[in-house]
Amino acid sequence: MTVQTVDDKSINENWEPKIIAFLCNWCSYAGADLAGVSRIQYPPNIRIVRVPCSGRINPNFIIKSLTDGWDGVLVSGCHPGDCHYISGNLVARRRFAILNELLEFFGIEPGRVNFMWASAAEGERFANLIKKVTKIIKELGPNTKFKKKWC
Amino acid sequence: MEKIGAVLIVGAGIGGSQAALDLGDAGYKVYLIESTTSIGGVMAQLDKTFPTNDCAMCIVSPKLVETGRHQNIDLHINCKIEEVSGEAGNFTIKILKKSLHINMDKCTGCGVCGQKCPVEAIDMFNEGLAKVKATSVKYPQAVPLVYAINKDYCIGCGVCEGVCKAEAVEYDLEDQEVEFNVGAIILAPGFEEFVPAEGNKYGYGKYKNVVTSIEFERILSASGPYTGKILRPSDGDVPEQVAFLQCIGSRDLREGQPYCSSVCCMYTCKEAVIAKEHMDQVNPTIFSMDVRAYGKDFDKYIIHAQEEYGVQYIRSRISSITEDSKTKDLILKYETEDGKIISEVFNMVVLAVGLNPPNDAEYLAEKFGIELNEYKFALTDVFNPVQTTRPGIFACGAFQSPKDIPETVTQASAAAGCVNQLLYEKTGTLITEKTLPPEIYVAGQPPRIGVFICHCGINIGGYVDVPDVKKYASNLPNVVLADRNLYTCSADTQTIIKNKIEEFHLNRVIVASCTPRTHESLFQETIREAGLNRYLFQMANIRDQCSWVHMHQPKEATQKAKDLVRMAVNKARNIIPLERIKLSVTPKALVIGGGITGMVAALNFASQEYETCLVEKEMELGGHAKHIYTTLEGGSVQDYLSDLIQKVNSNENLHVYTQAEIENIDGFIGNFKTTLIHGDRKERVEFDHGVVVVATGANEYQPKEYLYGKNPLVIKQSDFEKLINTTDDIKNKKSIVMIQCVGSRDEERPYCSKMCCAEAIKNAILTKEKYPGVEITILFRDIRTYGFKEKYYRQAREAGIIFLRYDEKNPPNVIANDSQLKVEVNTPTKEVININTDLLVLSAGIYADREENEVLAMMLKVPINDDNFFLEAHVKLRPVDFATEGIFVAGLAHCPKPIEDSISQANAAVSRACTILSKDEIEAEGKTAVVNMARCSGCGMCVENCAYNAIELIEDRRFGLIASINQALCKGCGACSGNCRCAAIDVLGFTGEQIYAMIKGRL
Amino acid sequence: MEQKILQKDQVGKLYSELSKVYTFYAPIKEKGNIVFKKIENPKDIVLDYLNSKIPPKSVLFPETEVLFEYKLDGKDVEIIDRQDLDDKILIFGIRPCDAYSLELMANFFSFHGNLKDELYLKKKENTTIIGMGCNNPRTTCFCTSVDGNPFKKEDSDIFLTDLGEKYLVEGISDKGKDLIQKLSWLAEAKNADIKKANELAKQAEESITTKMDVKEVTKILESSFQHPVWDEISESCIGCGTCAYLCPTCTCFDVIDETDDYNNKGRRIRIWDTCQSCLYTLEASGHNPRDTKIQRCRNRIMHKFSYYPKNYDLLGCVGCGRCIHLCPVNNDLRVILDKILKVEKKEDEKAIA
Amino acid sequence: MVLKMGVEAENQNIEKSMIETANNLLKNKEVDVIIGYSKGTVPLSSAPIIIRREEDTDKLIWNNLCYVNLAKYLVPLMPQLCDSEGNSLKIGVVSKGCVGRALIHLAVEKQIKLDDIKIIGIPCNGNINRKRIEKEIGESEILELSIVDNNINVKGKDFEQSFPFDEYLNELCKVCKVKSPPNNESLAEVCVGECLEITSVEDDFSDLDEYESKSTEEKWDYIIDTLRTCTRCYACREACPMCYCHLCFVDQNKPIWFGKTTEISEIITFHLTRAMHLAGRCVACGACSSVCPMGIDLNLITRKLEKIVKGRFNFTSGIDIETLAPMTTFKMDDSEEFMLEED
Repeated sequence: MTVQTVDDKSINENWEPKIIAFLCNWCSYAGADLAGVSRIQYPPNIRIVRVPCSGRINPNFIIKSLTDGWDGVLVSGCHPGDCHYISGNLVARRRFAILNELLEFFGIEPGRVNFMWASAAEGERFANLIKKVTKIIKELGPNTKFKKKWC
Repeated sequence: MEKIGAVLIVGAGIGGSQAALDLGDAGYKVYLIESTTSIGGVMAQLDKTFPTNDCAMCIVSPKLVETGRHQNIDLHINCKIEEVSGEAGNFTIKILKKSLHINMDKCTGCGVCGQKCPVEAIDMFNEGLAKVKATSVKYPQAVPLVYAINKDYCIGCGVCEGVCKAEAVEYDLEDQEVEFNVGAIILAPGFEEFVPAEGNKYGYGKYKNVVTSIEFERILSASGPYTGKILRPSDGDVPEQVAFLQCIGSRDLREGQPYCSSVCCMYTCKEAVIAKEHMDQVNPTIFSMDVRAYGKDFDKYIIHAQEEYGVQYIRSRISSITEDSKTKDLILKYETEDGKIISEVFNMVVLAVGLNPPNDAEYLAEKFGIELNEYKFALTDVFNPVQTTRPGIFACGAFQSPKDIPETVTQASAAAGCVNQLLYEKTGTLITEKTLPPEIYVAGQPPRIGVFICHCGINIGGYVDVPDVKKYASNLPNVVLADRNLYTCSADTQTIIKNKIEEFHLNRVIVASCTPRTHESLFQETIREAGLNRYLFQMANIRDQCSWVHMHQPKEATQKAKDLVRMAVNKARNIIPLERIKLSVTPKALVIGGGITGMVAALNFASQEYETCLVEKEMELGGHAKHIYTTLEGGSVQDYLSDLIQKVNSNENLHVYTQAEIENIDGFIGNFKTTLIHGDRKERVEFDHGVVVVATGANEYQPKEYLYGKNPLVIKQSDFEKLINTTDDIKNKKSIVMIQCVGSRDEERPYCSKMCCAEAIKNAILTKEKYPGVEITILFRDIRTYGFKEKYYRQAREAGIIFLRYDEKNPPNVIANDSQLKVEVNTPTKEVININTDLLVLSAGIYADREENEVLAMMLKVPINDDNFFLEAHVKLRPVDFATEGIFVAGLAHCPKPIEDSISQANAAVSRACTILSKDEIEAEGKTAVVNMARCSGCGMCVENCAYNAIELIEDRRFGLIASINQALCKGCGACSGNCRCAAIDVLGFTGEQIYAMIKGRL
Repeated sequence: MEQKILQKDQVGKLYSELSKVYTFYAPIKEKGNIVFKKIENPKDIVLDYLNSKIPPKSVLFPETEVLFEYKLDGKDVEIIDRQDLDDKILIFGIRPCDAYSLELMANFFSFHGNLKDELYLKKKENTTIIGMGCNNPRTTCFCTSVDGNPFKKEDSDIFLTDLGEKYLVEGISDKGKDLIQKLSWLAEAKNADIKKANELAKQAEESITTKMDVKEVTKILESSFQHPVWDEISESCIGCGTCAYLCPTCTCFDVIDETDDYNNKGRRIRIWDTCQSCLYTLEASGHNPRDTKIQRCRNRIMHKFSYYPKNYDLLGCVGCGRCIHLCPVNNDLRVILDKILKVEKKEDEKAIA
Repeated sequence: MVLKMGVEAENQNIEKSMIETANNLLKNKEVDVIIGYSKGTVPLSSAPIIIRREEDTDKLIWNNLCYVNLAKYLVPLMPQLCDSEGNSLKIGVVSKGCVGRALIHLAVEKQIKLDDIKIIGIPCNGNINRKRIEKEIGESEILELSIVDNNINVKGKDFEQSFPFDEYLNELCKVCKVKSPPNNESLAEVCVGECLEITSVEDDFSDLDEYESKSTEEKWDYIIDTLRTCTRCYACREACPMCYCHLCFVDQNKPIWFGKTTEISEIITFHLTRAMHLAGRCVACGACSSVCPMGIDLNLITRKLEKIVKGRFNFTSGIDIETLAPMTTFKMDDSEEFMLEED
């Protein structure tokens, strides 16, 4: 016997997107911390999940986030060449490239899932990109396509 | 006199930190002394590093955090050396710890004091381009993260004391003297950047848009004053034309700076590239004399900068700079190589300032009783550049001579390697191991989670409704306790956490506070002391990633904090105790290659009583050095070599195998097994060992150009060196021409062989000394006498040796002419100069043998680069390590370099290896990848994805071909798992189930 | 026996009357496939069809079915049972073989009355079946070999025969007869109609040429569990499970719990499963008693032709032929049964020799 | 002028030389068994067969209805193809282009050892789009299919209809560039029969243009419409030579990433994730579509996968055994145009 998730909370007028962000521990998560230390304000819509490396991010994480009802997904790793694990982000980049194309091919709005690089020194960039992602997803509206329905 | 198993390291930049980590890991007690308030030195200030354009902060900060919390490293900041006495093996040190006016033990680094401080001070970390408060921390990621009050600016208003809820502000805290004993000392105080004097000809200080390179570095930095935008200081406009001037305070007798600062050519090129990368409108132009891109992959970087980024190089030293008073633009006047005088307008000028010895060099020299050289850098041994004039005291990094980060890191490890050699019997004697209670058995029990929510003074509590979050958390499944604390990281809260674990039988602990990057290990230690496995811990980052970034949205911030806590609880319900697997270590070393590098490494191992096996493919030891007689600085290589061979042959811990070929190397860190065949009779030997040092060297290029091999008057530089040192054949020569860069910096081998310039100048000077009548002409592309070698370049010119530059695209033409040769040189001034010569000497480069290196690389599963040299784990910070643990590289196998660099690398490799060999067993990281054998179908994708060679396919009796992970090599990055289709690989600590649980935490 | 006539253009009328009382299921064409769906528009109904792609078992035993829902309130759990089990269902236009399959499934789901799958049985009880004779059986049909017949009426409550422009309507069960009574507007059937219907039935039965001694197969199977013939039978199988998914008598399902943490609720559902999947028998220990394709292929045949007869004294196959013409590797059940029958002969030959 | 050989004649030629090659292989003991196709018992079918004796080789056929990718039988290796000790027999596999590609890629993924295999190359002239013909015929039983004059003639009890061969091929066969198994130096020992010397495949993927020019919403509608009849039977997966995982992601628990119900989002996540897993691995054989009992055509996804890996990594799966598959490696300068940048 097995367990999985569904939900059917309806969307109200003051809808705010919920965005899940998978950040690599060494660059992007540190960049997010730096944004905090520098008190750079950004929209409170993201929830960060720390992973060791962008290479750890299996497409399952991203697709599951959508079926689970997150309105947007953000994936961020070290810039190419900066990877703490030498090449984890480069391995991941191919994976993300394919997933990104397939998502669009399947009719998922571009921007529902976003990929970026942010270094440990880029607090400002991190915050700017969070603002951008939040804006993109707000414009897209709630994630209705992939969200599992309580049928 | 008893030796002491402790080491003093002065200076906690990247060099000092590296040496401290090496020695700390090798079991020595390390006193790391830093004069400023945090560690990291200049590297922490840099934006990117060449030649990989790595983000400096990304790569250095994990190292600094590690240094900061290393059990064997005793870090003292804001310190001054008072007294040094004793001798090698046993020194007594007295230091003065200057007061920060904030109690380090209490300060949590929350930063409220700095925010509330009403006084602004100049931000020295940002080179004065920004402001900080009088109560501040050096930079946001500083280690240790402790605030300090700058008394020069402080007005004593007492605001900080009032706002500090941790009661850490102790305004009257006094300086403190500390005394301790150490067995050895490493000096790594770094350098001081050259500051153009007042009234300098570049207008620095007078014209706003003339900045130094280090200031420009801060401008480039995303965390710098302009958040990475390229703006000029006068008006904040984007400068389109930016001039970079090389050799400011270098190679300049008039400035009293005769030596070359070694790093400016590369960092300038990097700054130009990054500037272009950050803002495309920027057009960088670099004014230089010679482009000294002598390091590994440096030339490629320069070419790339020119071709991909359009960086302009102009070979000229500018004669004057004036400012357009209206536009604040700068007018540069200079003479081109073909003699034209040009006046050009730039929007901004960056001065590539050189590296000076540290300001307190003389003070340090006096206190430590060491000698300085003529430029006031540490005077060191010709062959061992980390050995100062006083035994037991070593110098490394820019204090020894100007150098870049990898060379600094190499020397730091080399110094540590020499300390190892000196103090090896005392390793492990002064470090204390904590006694911990046995771990409580929690497997299979339902989770009992305790959540501790931090107010962090007002940092969290001021924006997030902590009581509400607490109430929320207490209702979450499996949470048996939710508590809130003023500072969860304070010492008294640690006691509270421990008590609560006992009282509530907690078996999972969550702290909702700041970032795990800085605080996870502290809390892990706490729960471990309470008997819980340290992995039964989770953090929710509700400060750095919540309260601080949503300061104006308390409602949303509270909601987000709840979400984050819920996600952490969800994950915590799925975490399990992890074990750090212990692997035994065979305390023996294998060194491949019997040149100087290999012998130095082997001898260092052997003198530490590690049984060592030295393998040489030739009949006799000596390698490349057999053909070198002296160094440019005058050291006798042949004497050094014969002494070294004698020591190697007489060391009883050292087994030398000549005419040897390695048949196979199996195993992994700590546990290698090698089979080799050696000698005339091809005997087979098997050898167990814990580490491998690859010192296989490289070969001298056999020229195909310039009639070499066809005309007896054309010889190689090494042949010439032999002639001049052992015969008087040169006596009758009237004219000698040397051609540089033969087989270097061309299409096939696009790298610089680094030593040829020095070799040519060395031999030319010697010839001139012996036979003053001989006319010597050196045809070059760039003269790369970096560092103090510049002196000999000057000396050569003064001795009348002629230097003529030729263009890469237009190489000299050599025509045989009876008993003479005619050399046609096309100079950059478009003149053609004909030289009739009796002898043509070709400075042949260094090349690596692809086939040989490939065989070894396959055996060791380590990479080689495009130029067939071995590729280290990280170009900047792990220059002698391979990504595969337990294997190291040194010497010419790594890239072309002079003897002293090879020796440094050999000692560095030994130091890195000693961090393994000094232990009976090594602990693998608990958070590693694991294979679910029943799921794995052995497709092998993970094997290719793994950067550490930690995965191999094995044939399992039950499951067939499956992946198998070597826990000792796995770093837990999860690249394997991210690609695994059937989720056969999972990463402990970040398992699919745990991440799934977090995804489900959406509210 | 009441016999009436339904004009083809009256199907809409029938629908609008019955759909007031019943949830009305009938075959429709969806993306080229005939499937039984709840009818919203009677025009969608397709009665001129060979047989449905997905068997009508999906009406009473859908691919995905909620067993119950639950709600969490603090530490309390409230179970919410299915509320729709008393709804009246009507399956219209079902073929005799498939109608029979619903009976077989009812047998299975009651397991001699010892264990009852209330979900299926209650729905079955509330279901009225309007069957329809099979004028043109496929060449792959073999119902006559497995206790069936293209005009087998007893599994329907009402039975239709396609007479070209109209349907002959016969009440079979009491439930069916009652219903026909209510449909007072139906015209009376004429003798000619009845005669034509009988002729059609005869023709149809004769057109089925595949005849197999399935009783013999059952007998042989008892002693040939380890016979090498299974190697041969399973040789070309790729284990796709199409045969089982589209089999009207396959009843296997997997149970899944879904939780909705967000709304503090959850549900238990069941989904179709197949013994052709290697996971079907995979145990938590990692042991798999039916690890190989040979075992799985054998299980399907054994289940239909040996275990089911043993447990219920009925064959587990209705002869619809779906597994034959839809098998992607053409692993023809007729050939399989033939091979099994030859096992005996070979054994006999051996014995004689 | 060269007259184009008719499909019938082609089929005869293919069959003849295939049987001859198979015969020789068995005769010379180069192989122990041969996997090929035999005549089916129902129209529009063929039945995979294992031939063990020379005299049985005449059972082998080629008839444009040979849909199954025979590589499937080797992963996992069927017990019928092993000797008494469980070791692989020497197997000859009748290989159209996509079977050859599958075998080669399976060797790249270490699932089979080519030492034990002979690829019996045949110049495939395409598979008939059975699903399309069935759909067009509708609710009448097809009793006979034959190919005459490049037309597919279909006969039933009371109808007869003809379809042009070229148009009624599987969509993937229409654009197939690798009709025979690829052959090169490293495969010389493995390939017999008719193979294709090929190092790279050029393809403009213009067949995808129409779909790709749709708006995202239109794509979503199309995908929903295509996949909504999926019953989650996984026949596509079972027929796929690359789906050899011991435990498919969709069958896993702890955690169950994706649901197994017929709810539309769960159907789509299954197909999306499966597509993700086949990127750089799919050999475009079309077996998944051919076996789908609901007649779902997955060829667009197949083509897209090929396009992605060709466009991004210049890779075509199953062409040679030396090149690393795209997901196993990376390049520093892989394109990353999809990465978000600051405004």
